Amino acid sequence: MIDVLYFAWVRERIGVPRERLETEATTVAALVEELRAREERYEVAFSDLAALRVAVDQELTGFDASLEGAREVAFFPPMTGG
Amino acid sequence: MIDVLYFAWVRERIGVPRERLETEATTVAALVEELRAREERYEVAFSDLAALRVAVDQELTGFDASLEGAREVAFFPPMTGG
Amino acid sequence: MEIRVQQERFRAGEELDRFTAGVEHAGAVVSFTGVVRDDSGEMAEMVIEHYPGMTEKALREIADQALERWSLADALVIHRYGPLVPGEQIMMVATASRHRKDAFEAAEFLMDYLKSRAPFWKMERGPDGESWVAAKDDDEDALNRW
Amino acid sequence: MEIRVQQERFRAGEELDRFTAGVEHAGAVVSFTGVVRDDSGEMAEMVIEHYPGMTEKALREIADQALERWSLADALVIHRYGPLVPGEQIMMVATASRHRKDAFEAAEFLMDYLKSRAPFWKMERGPDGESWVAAKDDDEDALNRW
Repeated sequence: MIDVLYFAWVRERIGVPRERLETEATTVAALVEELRAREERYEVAFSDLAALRVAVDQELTGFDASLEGAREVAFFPPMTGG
Repeated sequence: MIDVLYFAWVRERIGVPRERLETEATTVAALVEELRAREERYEVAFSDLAALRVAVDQELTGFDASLEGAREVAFFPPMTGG
Repeated sequence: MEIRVQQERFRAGEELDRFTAGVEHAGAVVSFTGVVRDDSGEMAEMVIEHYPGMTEKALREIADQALERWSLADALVIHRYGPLVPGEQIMMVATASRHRKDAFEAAEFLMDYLKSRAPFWKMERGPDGESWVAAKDDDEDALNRW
Repeated sequence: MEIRVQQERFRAGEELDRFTAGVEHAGAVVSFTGVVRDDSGEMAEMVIEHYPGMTEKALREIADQALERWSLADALVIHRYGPLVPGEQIMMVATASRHRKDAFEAAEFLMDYLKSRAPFWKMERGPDGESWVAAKDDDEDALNRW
């Protein structure tokens, strides 16, 4: 089981801010593929990975990151703070 | 007639903050020579011109600057504001 | 080092005075304040979303890096989230050092990293609806100088 | 643009809030505050001498250059003279711009030029008597980058 969080327009496209998922995926990329295959809203949200950023357990990382032992994955657009 | 001003340790060495002088000097350098020839305190204050800065009519300039039409000449060490 | 992520307004001046009073032997204090700018004159409000938990952690890591790289007496980061109106202060950073060069560089470093590495997202609300502010390539490029 | 040369104390925070409130459409405000530092722990006071008339003129010229070179909404320079004790604020500059890069660069430019081109001289008084602060080569070198 893993918590998946969405922020900004990713959250709007997915429709929920977070969900708890059962997954076999061992990498972020594999999790994304699972989600895209699930429902169109995921397909839309993840259509352009270059426009997305990902954090595993609250650390920025790449889509090739491992999910081993991960409790939380978050997807969001590039940050615009400051 | 020209007003000559001194600041910081130049003022301390000369002993007065300003004085009004009659001079034939047409450049700052010539004025400095006139002063150095006058009294020892000027000789001491102007012993190392590289350690001094000069302003003519409140504009920073070099020792070769003309005094033509000048009303005010100031001598001081490098600035240390901020 | 103080890191604050808050919904409440703050006054940059008040924070600056408090910060400055708290640092001894620091001849130089630099501050940056970000203000909600309304270029179109039509923005009703800005809403800032963030990632609770990760935000504080990311800001602390960025500030730690600044403290490692520059000789700083102290650093302060405040960033708001939630709804803001044009003219309101969004965030501020402050740095204190013996010398101005360290204080300036560390403040710019904090801003550059905060912009692209701290999980905040800005949404603008206007007469034409809502839109998420896009990240600028410039901001990503700004990281390369450090 | 506001340039003030004064003997009276000022509060940087108060000045910063007033400055920020006065600029519209400026998303970025940078401030620098210089504080009397007592490295030896023995300084009784610092006395700042200046050249009345030329000081204001020099500061105005420096600020005019900053306004020409960067896209600024406004700039503020305050510099004190007379006796100060350790911990007191000596001076401040503030700059406001649409973008942080302009605000940061202009503030650093103002500081670099003010240090070496505005007619102020610092004298320190301690147990061993009085001594004039020497200009640093670094400060003169800092001008070369602009």
